[in-house]
Amino acid sequence: MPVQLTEQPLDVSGLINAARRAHAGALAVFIGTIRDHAQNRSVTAIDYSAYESMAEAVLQTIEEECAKQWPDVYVLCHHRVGHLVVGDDAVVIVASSPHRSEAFEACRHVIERIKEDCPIWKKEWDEQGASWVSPRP
Amino acid sequence: MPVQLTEQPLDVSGLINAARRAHAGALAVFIGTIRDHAQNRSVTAIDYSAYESMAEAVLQTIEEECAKQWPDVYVLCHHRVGHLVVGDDAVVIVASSPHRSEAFEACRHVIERIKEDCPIWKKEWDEQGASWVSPRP
Amino acid sequence: MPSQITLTVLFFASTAEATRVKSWDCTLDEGALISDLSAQLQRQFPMVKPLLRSCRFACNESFVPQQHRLADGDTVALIPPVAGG
Amino acid sequence: MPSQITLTVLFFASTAEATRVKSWDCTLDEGALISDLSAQLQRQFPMVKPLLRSCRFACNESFVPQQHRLADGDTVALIPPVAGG
Repeated sequence: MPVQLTEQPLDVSGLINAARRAHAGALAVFIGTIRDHAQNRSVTAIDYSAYESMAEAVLQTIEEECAKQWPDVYVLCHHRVGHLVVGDDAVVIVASSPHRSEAFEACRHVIERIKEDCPIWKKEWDEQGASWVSPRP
Repeated sequence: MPVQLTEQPLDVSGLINAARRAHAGALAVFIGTIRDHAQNRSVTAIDYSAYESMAEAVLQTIEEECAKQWPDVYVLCHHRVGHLVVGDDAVVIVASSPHRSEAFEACRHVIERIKEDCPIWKKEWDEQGASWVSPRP
Repeated sequence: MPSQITLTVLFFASTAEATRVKSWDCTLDEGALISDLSAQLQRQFPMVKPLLRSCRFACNESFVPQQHRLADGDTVALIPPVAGG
Repeated sequence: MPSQITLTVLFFASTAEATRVKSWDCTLDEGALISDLSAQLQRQFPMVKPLLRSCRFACNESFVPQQHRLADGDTVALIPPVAGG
């Protein structure tokens, strides 16, 4: 599946290899991982939840936006949901293209659009407990 | 080695994992691969050669440029030399950062600067024979 | 008496925690807009009121504005600030 | 008679194919610039002349302009258009 929500650990190599095309000399990849802090608090884990059917529909829309804007680019995007710990990968985006500019631009577009519109939420765990993350206050 | 020329196949996963940092939630990756055509000619293989000591020095300089411009970004770059066939990876660049903008920008900077100044050459093979590639005519 | 429409309203993340339900069936007059549903939600779930300001609405999995006219059978979701990636 | 300097000149890729050597030891007058070396190269290797226009020079692994003054023991490389990545 080009775009997908999954509870399974993301297979970075598998996705990169799945995006390879003989005519595409450029692959741009973005990996979003769980880091050990946020806004100066230390983070131990994050629970990702989603409105799953809509999240996949939004990912599909984003992919169509890429196909329209960069017809030569092939995009894959898998996003994980469930309980993730520091170091786990939350999202992997791969864009392959004959030219590197388009690959970078499409890859960047996908992550920016996910952060805007994809109905996925995270609850961050630290020593005090858990709280919902609101990046758009 | 953060920057390196090598005759060995590039280990994409190994490089990505080597760039992971607990405080860095964003990884941007660029992979340049051998594609099956160039300027409408079909390509079967490419011989990469380099002024190796200078090429590594230039990669080192590029890394220092990144460290200066994006102090939070950690950059790895391995470039292959020797006989490569379609589908082989010629260069892998990984930039990890607490923030995605910097990761993308540093990753892009490295590949652009390699293409400007890194003394690496390629001889493309097609059915007619081999010819040197001159991207800056 | 005007005819009525029935909607399914979905709650997620912070709004599901506030309402303590994931889904709620709601009846509104035909011609109701998202803004009417929003008023109804505030009556039914007062604890969701402070969250509503930062939420968006999706109707049948697409974001819609307050002026969007609802239809019988629609699935409407209250979307708190998203945090994917 | 002015004193002289000795340089090692390296050739790569298309220029190495043209000269059929990878390295050449060259003697120039003290105070010589890259432009003087370039003139000397064209005399010694006429076949490299058409390539020189698109080449850059590196001295001790750094790019240098035509006005760069050479020193005894320098390693100078003729750098054809690069094509990494």
